[in-house]
Amino acid sequence: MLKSNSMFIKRWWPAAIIIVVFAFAPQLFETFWGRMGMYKLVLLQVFLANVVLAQSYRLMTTTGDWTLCHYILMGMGAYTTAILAKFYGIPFYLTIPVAAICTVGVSFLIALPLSRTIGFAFFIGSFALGEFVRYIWEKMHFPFGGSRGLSNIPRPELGQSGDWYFVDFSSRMDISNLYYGTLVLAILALILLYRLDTSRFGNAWKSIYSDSELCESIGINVTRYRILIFCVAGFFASLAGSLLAYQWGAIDPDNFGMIEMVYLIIWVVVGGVKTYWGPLIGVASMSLVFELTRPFDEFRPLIFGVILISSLVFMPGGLEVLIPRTAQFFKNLVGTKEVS
Amino acid sequence: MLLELKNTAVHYGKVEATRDISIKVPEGEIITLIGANGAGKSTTLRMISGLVRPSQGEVLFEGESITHLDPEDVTDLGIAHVPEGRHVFPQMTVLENLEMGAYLVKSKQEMKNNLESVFEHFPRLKERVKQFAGTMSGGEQQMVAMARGLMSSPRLILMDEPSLGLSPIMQQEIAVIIKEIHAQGRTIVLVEQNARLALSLAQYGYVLETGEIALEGAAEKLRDDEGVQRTYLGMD
Amino acid sequence: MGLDILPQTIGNALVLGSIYAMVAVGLAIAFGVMQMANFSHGELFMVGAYCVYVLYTLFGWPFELAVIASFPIVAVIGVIYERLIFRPTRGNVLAGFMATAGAGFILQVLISEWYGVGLPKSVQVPYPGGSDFLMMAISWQRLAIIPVTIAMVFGLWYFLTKVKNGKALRACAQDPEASVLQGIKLNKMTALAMAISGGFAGVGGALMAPIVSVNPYMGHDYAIIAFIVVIVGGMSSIPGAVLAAFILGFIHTFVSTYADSVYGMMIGVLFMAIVLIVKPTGLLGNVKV
Amino acid sequence: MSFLSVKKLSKHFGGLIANNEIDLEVEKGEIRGIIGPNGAGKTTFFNVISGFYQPTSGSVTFKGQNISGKHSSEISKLGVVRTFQRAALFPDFTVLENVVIARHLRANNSLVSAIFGNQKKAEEANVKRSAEIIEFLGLGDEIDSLASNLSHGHQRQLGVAMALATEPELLMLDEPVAGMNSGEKAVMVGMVKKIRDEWGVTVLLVEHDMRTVMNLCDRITVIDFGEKLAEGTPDEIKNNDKVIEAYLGADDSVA
Repeated sequence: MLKSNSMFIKRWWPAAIIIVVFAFAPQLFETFWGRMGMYKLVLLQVFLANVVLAQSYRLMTTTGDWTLCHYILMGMGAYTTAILAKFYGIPFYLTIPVAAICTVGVSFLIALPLSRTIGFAFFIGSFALGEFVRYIWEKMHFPFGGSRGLSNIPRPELGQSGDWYFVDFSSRMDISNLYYGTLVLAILALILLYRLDTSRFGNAWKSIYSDSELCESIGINVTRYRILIFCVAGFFASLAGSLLAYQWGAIDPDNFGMIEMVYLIIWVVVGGVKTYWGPLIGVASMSLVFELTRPFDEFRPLIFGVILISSLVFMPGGLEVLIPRTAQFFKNLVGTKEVS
Repeated sequence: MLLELKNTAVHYGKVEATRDISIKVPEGEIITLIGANGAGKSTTLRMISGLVRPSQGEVLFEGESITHLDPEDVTDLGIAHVPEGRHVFPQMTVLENLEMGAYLVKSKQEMKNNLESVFEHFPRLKERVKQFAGTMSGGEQQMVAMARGLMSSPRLILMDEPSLGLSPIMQQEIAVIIKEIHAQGRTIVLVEQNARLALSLAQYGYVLETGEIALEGAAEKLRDDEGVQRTYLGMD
Repeated sequence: MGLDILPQTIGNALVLGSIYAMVAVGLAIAFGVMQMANFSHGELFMVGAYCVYVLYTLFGWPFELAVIASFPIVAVIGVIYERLIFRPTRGNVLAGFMATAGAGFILQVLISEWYGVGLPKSVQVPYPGGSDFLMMAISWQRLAIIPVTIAMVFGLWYFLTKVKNGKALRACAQDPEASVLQGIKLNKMTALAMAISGGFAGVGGALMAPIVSVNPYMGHDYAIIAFIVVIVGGMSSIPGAVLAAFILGFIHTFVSTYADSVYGMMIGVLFMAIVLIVKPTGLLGNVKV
Repeated sequence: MSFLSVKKLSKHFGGLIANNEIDLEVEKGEIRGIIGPNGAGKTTFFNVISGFYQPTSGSVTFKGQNISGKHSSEISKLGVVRTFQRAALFPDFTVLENVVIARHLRANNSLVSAIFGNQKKAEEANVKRSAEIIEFLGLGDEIDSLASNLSHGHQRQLGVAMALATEPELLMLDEPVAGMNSGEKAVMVGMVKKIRDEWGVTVLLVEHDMRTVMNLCDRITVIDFGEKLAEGTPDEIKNNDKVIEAYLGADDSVA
């Protein structure tokens, strides 16, 4: 079971290249688009947060429990971070963990009634409980700001632009250091999610999906494990929420509504959930489609509705099924012998 | 020949459930398939009624292939299937269960006649017409399932383990009813675990083991075959 | 405290309970027959409301005719759902459920393209004025919902217990394989179930068109309500859905009269959470269709 | 107080009386068989003891502790583990991974250490013990193959290996030889005897294959039509006329 270093590199070189590209994105964007590069960088930041969100949702689905309140858990993270930063001036390195812990609490409360249901009752039950939280945000002016939500959330101070590293964006808004903060947090989250997925707990969650009766008989308390994964997924969703709160600078209940939840489902369904890479492909491809359909955006929901239906009916495995084929294609291309 | 299976085989995914099953069912006879649990008896019945598609071979009804017909159309040809484990409609009354059995019967009058003839076979059901089938005992549910199968006055009845879970007395009652149904000229394919009961009713039998026909022959011959006696009749 | 408006609140609660029953019964029968879980059931409700807006307000049909017409129109959409979404994904409740979310998007975009998003459509009230029967100052328009719902639910009960295909529908809900062995065509039954499901949601929307603001996104709240009612009532039980609809109708009406409508929705969800903890299969959980 | 004692256990499903006040006493280290015709209520009785069904009435006590009505994952923590008549396994995992997952109860690392700590070290003991169990049960050469690719016989053996992986004191086998040919049956019988003799695990099995039960069990309980009909050693049962009449069908058959 031990992996030698060369094996490690063989398996992980694609991930390493992607990280390097992301690390130099601010410079690349600046050279290509100059001032406009800043706007593109925000898009990349939102993309990174969405990747963490999609990956945490994929972890949730390994037990077969597709919740419809994942976006609400992300919203909890966003709201808690915004409140702590705006009203109490707490620095980012505290607001993010505290928000995550609060979200775990809320996830636990939501998971309690849901963990005893299965299938359709679980889906729509999670949707109703999610809406319950959204009603709280709409009703309570303090601290959630009611239906107008919270605005001008102070940016995290990550030192002046250009202090840390050689890029001097010399821009009023220190976009690039927020970008690097996001990148580091996203990579950390993805590594933790990967280790979780391949850990003993990851296997337990997957075995609950394939045969929950067998799990009960070998001593895995299925209800408790479903609650546990709900909280763990909530923890990571909250991270994504905190990142977006800082990036958008303002949030309101409609940012975390049903429409966004369905888009998250589209990313994960189109990408596929069987492997760890599925959601990444889903978010990447769908974000691309989202950008391409910008000119006729009133038809966007229709386009994505058609994409969702056709991918569920015609390609249930999602795009990830293409990985082995494309990997094989590259292998034949490069002619390297098959890695054991 | 009313029904014939020619070298049929059924696969569930990679697992081969049955292999090279060839069976002949002449009109007006009771043919039985006996064998241990998981020998492929139920799979074969489910193949005949179209619930499962064979990967090889042909199923012929009066010489014509019904191999790829949907179950609804197989029933329309006059083949009734009384499934293993009875599968009555639990939250419907006995009468409603019987009405479902006659779903394909068009004329009201024919439905009435079928109902009368079924009540002759199952007098006990006549008094319990309004009761929900789910609240009845195992034996009574078996009667409802058989009665439901008869409601479409079929030419061929596939019975899957009618004696399952019944007390010895109830098994005798069911056996008597099967004889009466046969006496009316209906052809029966009887799948049974209780080899003694099955061989006492049938004219011809097939012994299935792990998906293959191990032995076939007239019922008397099988009864006296010491191999059958040892494994299925428990006499050693 | 406002005891004088008690009869009025009870009246309003009966009206609300009727609408909730109409929408929830549609969802329960679809799920009960072959686990067809429709996430965009709210959109079918919305299309029903637009039927009245188009036929009654634009084309000038009589209101009653527009409401009656909404049943077949939305029923056809239900059958399209069954053919394009539920049949290809049969056996996978999740895939069908997610796909209907996509279908909901499509309906919203089509309606907003054809009839514009702008201001909500105003549908002038066909039965103006109200009644003061038993001190209940409720408009005739709202009161009319109760008899229509009773008639439709009774009609469904009659169909399911007296008509051959209605009984066949119940048979499919209880044991699909045994039903097929009796010659019942499963695909016909699933189409029938979705037609009834669409029809009920459509008529619900049609009745509410003159009362609430008609817009492409009005289905959202009614979807949540239908989901809560179906869970509380017991996933595939129609009597459960009707019972839970009136319970929720009373909770919402009383809480929003004496406090605020959003709190009403919140308490409804809390009630559902409690039922899930105590009896995950719902009040009449084991009853099938 | 015997190792496992079941008193007046009943289980009703609507109108069906699956089990009617059945008593059962199993001593430590015994191989006890439960036989009866198909549909006699054996599997229901089995499911109630292992916690999958709640009993309608009556009690189940294991080593003096009342476990009736407890959740099946609780019961397996107390050392009573069951297998399934269907080939229950995790198809997408290898044989070794299946057994490692089954040792879940014995794994000690918490969630946090699973993420941050070195997983390989934490799993070491489990993986080694799992490999031992697989070797012990003769599945050694299949250790790295995917569970879904195993033959029917091997899949059932994997089911037993997974139950054994939780280090139980009472192993409950649900029709261990169902659907097996004579070769596979002999292997399974040998395996069960080896488990009892070398690991001292008490075995309670449900089966309706007469031959297997007769030469494997120390004592046999016969259940028919939901009630206990007889109990004793294989020889007593073989000549008990009530058993022969009920189980093998009445002699005065209908012919």
